[in-house]
Amino acid sequence: KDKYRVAWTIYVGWMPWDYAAQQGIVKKWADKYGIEIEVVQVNDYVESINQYTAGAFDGCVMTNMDALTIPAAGGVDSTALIVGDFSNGNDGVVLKGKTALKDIKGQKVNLVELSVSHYLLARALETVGLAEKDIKVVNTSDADIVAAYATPDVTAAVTWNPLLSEVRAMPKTALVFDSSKIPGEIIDLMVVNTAKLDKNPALGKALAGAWYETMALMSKNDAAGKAARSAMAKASGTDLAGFDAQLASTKMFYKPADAVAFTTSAQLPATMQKVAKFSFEHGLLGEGASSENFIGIGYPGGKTSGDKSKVKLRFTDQYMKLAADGKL
Amino acid sequence: MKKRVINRFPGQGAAAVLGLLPFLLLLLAYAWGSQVRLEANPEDKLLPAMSSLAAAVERVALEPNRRTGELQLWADSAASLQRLAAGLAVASLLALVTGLATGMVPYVRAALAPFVRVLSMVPPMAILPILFIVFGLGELSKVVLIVLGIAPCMMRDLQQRVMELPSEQLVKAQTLGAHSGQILWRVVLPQTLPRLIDSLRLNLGPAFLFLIAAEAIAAESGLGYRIFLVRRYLAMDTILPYVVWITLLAFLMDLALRGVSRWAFPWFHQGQERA
Amino acid sequence: MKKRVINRFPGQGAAAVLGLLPFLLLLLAYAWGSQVRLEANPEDKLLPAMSSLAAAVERVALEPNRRTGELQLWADSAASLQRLAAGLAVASLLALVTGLATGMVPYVRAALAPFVRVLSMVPPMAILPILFIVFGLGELSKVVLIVLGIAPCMMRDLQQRVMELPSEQLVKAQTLGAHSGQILWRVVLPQTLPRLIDSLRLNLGPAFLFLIAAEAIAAESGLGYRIFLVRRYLAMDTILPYVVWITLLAFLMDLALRGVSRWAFPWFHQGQERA
Amino acid sequence: MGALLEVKQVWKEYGSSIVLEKLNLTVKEGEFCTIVGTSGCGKTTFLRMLLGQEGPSRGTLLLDGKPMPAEPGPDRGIVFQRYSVFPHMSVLDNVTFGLEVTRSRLLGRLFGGARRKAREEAAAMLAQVGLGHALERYPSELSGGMQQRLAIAQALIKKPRILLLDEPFGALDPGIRADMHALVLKLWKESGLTIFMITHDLKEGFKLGTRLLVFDKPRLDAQAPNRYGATITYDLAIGRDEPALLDEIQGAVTETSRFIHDSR
Amino acid sequence: MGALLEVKQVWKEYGSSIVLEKLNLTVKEGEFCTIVGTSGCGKTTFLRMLLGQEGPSRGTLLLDGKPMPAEPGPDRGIVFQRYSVFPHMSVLDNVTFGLEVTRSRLLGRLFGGARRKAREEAAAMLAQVGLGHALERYPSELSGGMQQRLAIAQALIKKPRILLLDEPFGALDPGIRADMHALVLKLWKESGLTIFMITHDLKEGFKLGTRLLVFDKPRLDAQAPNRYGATITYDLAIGRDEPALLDEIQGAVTETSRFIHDSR
Ligand SMILES: Nc1ncnc2c1ncn2[C@@H]1O[C@H](COP(=O)(O)OP(=O)(O)OP(=O)(O)O)[C@@H](O)[C@H]1O
Ligand SMILES: Nc1ncnc2c1ncn2[C@@H]1O[C@H](COP(=O)(O)OP(=O)(O)OP(=O)(O)O)[C@@H](O)[C@H]1O
Ligand SMILES: [Mg+2]
Ligand SMILES: [Mg+2]
Repeated sequence: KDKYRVAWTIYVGWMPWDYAAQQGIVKKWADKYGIEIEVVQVNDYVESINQYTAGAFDGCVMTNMDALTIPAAGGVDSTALIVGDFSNGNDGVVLKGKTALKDIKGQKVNLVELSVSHYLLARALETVGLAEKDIKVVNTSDADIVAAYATPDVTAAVTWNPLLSEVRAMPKTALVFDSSKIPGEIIDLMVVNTAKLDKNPALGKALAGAWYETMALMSKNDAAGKAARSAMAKASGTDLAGFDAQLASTKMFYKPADAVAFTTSAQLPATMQKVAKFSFEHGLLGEGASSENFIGIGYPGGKTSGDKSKVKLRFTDQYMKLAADGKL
Repeated sequence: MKKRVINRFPGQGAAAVLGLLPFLLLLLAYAWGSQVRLEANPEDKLLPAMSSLAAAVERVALEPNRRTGELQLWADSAASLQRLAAGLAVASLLALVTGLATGMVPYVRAALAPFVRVLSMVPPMAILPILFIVFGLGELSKVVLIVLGIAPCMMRDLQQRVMELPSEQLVKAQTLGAHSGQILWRVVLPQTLPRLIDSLRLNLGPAFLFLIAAEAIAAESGLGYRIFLVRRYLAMDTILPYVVWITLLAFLMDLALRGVSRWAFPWFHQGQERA
Repeated sequence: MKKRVINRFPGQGAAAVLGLLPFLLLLLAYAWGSQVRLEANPEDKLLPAMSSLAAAVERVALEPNRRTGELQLWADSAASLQRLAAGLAVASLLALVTGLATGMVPYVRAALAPFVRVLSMVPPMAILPILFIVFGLGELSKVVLIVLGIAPCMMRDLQQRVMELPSEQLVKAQTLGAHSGQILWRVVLPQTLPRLIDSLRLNLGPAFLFLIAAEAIAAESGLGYRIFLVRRYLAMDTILPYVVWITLLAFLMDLALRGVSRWAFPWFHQGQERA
Repeated sequence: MGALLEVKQVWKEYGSSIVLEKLNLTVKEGEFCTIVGTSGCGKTTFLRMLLGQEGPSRGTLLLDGKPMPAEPGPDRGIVFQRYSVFPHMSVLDNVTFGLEVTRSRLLGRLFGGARRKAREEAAAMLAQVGLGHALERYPSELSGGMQQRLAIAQALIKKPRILLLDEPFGALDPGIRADMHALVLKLWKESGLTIFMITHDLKEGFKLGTRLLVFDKPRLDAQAPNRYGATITYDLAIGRDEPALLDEIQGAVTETSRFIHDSR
Repeated sequence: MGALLEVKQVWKEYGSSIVLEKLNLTVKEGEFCTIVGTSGCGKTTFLRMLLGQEGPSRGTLLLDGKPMPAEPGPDRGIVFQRYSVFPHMSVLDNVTFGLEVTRSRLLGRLFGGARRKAREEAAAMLAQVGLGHALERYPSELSGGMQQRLAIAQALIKKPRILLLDEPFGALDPGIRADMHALVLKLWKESGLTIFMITHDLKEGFKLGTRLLVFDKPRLDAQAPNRYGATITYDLAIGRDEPALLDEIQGAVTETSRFIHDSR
């Protein structure tokens, strides 16, 4: 029996993994395909990806940008097995005492440097004709950004939910930009090791099966759906109302068909180009990277972007399609 | 007659009152600060009112968690204390073995002492990523962080303590015909144990620190895990009781270790009181 | 004739070779591990080859950063060392004042010693949010974290050291007509200074720890900042040299403090060597 | 001239253990009292009472007819067996210190001419005890005998009325000890000091003192060794050699000593 | 019967400082050698050479005609001034230890009947030194004199051929010391041991020894006090009281002592 370990961290779009594991949904699907899957919670997001990259996990939840800059740039051939959602307001830029994005000029901005927050900020600045040199970035750990924002020193911040909602609740705070303005660019994925997946596709099938069973369960507004969401809310440290509010700013792909459509759309390669450019400019592709095309990215149907001979991040619709077609 | 301040001693009662004073002042300062902030913003989470703290304590300590059915505070404490105990035990054992070897055997000392000295300067936090990768994210890596954090200092400390044993004793044991092993086992080891407890007491604080740091990064339960989990929401009503609880635990462990040492090694403490 | 191992001492040369051995072994183990991993995955970032490490060192130490134009390692070191120096200075001052007061004046001791003892058990990491709010996010809060992390232990330590001064000296000073202030200033303080340096040396490790923790949480530069930043893309080729560099810095600071103490307080060290 | 020191029916107890009981003594200015007695019988405790570090549990202690001050002061100098000098000061500074603290109440430090003058006085004092050649050394660079000379110089610079010596030569080797005896006798004769000196060595007591005080427990109770305290069992004016008496005292003291140490 | 110990032209140097020079000595089994000399003149160093802790820089040291072993061993027992006993063992265990380590080479611990027997032997030894009533106490609960008795019992249980004593009674008060003298003499007479005992007290040396060795520096150089080492300047068979000789030795030793300590 093959054994696999996948890691997850607390984030609205990933809470279903915890629920699926707690409720035995993952075990059910793993049993069906004759494998074992251990779902491990990691407190620190970056650490979970590092662990995955180093080989401690066979799968891990992460955003599209981190999938490119950490495992792919680290030479670990990775497959984006499930495209769970994209952020549709879940990440945002907030200002204290100001209400317009262009007022950010000259300020210190607290955010998790080199994360999707950083990317969001760069995209936001573009929209008002500013560049990163017009502001000063202060690296702030996600666990402390709420406390940091409560201090007078901090006047601007970029963060994600549930931290964003905490921050927005503070006095004199305005949300001046959020990810709903760049829909589909910040994507939350379940990424698995390509070699492991190729060796035993049962891993992909079991994970996809468990995921979409959970999706179906939680998307309903009946008692069972509410109970599921309440459990996820509790596990992420909030209540049902708070969790639903976070879901509202998340474009969940509850139906596998929607996810397939998104993954096969032309927007995805374009988004990934932007992400690669940002990553390269910030040195995230490693010191050996000569251009933003240094790493190849594969898409459904054999399309690629970047260096074709070095495809390390692969988007696939294969397993989501099986789910959509009810073949799991 | 007026005495110099260095010659004036408070009575027992006065000393007790004086000792409580700073704690009371802190409490008052907190209550005042909390009130000021809450008046300005009733939703303020930073300095919750005493009543909210009490409610939070009740919730975490007495009400079963809805999801897991556990009493959260006790489950967290149990998880953390297990890790801590494992870390302390391994560190003590390592320190004892290394301390005895480097303290007693000149060749081993020449080989290991410089390395241990450098090792004790390595900031363990900085190599956390490596630790997690080598030892995984399970209980092991947390224990290893604690061990890595405190063992080098304890090793150096114990080596020092072993070397401080009067050389007269070692000579004496040799003139009684003991070989190195017997000297280790019957003369040096028993005298090192109470010193090990001393060293352990000194390193309790750092051990808690590393425990919390490790739990902050990867854990599913534990005191540090909880603090970092709820820190995202600035839930000071949970954090503050946890901090007080951790402090209390550290304090009690320190007391307990001292008690154990006094009970198990009376000769050590008699000697100390004389000196 | 065969001697007991405890009686066999290595010569100077042998001792030096033995002392280097563990370092060499570590280096070899690293090189081997690195090679194994790189053969499996040439892009592996966890244990970069020696050559990559060298390249990274060159890059961070000698080439201006593309974005900021600074020499990264030196800029980071300068930022961190400033914070560290400020933290150590404040902690030393606090420890000196409190240690002298609690060590010498029984009433102050009764009032403060229990509080300091409890304070030294509080895990400072856990109360970071409060620190932020009170001291802001700037340099101050980082310095405060260092101070909060090491000052309570140093205070206890110095109190202990002051109380260990032979009471004969204090009596003698009184029979020479000195008042409390003069005894403090001329008898106790000068003898406490070398002990303060000792205490500072012991607390260098923890101070670096808190520095790194503070920089990991919110900073724009610094050694801890860099380590936690590049951890994002698992750039061990940067992290490892930084860790070695921090260790070296700590080591050098320790040596320097010892040197200063020997130079400024020869009487203290003569006494020690005798004892 | 009245009595310098009067001890009247003094008891000293620590909790339930009685250290000294029914102590009576009158000492005139200029006497040299040597105190002997077995270890633990309260000699140091008595000295601490003279210093003012301890008060009597019962009875009165008068200095010049007035109650003994409750603190050490510059009228009563002291030399301990060890730790009497300041290790962080040079020999000269150790002695100058006593002058500085009274001449500069605020800072405890003199400057300029005042400093020079104080240092000259101190150097003269040091020359008297034979340390004129070691002014700039630290105490840790001195032998035990030189350290004790320094401690004596340090005490004498304050011109105390009473000098208390607690086994000052206990740690010295016999040859050096004889030199120190000569020194102390010389200083005592020159200055007219009143000296109390504790010694373990009965012969030393006989040789130096004008008066020998023997502290001993007159009653021994094997069940409760601390039930009865020590008191002054012999109080002799000396000046002659009395070998028989010496033996008698030695015998009595030794017996107490054996008793105390075996019944611990 | 040949000589037990032969010291032939032994020098001991540490770096450039010469501690002992041209030492010659032959000691027969059963002698009681007392060693006196001023502080720092190498008495302890000589004892360390007899122990085997130090080798001579030049010359030879023969025990029973064979080179001195390079390590301490059970044929040469030792009692130091302090730290001679194991603080973590009861009085009885302190003495039993010596039997256990040879009878149980692996564990250093005896069990059952063997243990009972060893404890009985140890108890008998302790009774001989007058500690029969204190078997279960820890050393910290004993007075100084009792601790030294214990240290002696501990050494004697191994039936060493040579017993080395380094100022064993230096820290004891004079009454207790006299008792210890009686004890040592008794044990020596009963056992036929060879004893080397260092003392600071010349009288003690005269009283106890059959032979007195005086360590002294025959040449003094004020410019370089460590240029010349000490050697044995007097080697006397004793058994009579010789007050004039005692004074002569005392004088010579004191002079060296003054010289060394003032030129430091
Ligand atoms: N602060 C104290 N509290 C309780 N007991 C004390 C205290 N100080 C001294 N003692 C006891 O008083 C007794 C006398 O002690 P002291 O030091 O005066 O003896 P001593 O004659 O000077 O002995 P030694 O010759 O050993 O110096 C001892 O039994 C000691 O334990
Ligand atoms: N390991 C060593 N290295 C260098 N010098 C040493 C060493 N051991 C002893 N000495 C020196 O040798 C000299 C003799 O020392 P030793 O201890 O033998 O004297 P001692 O006669 O026993 O004196 P005391 O009466 O004070 O015990 C001293 O000057 C000492 O400093
Ligand atoms: Mg005394
Ligand atoms: Mg000696």
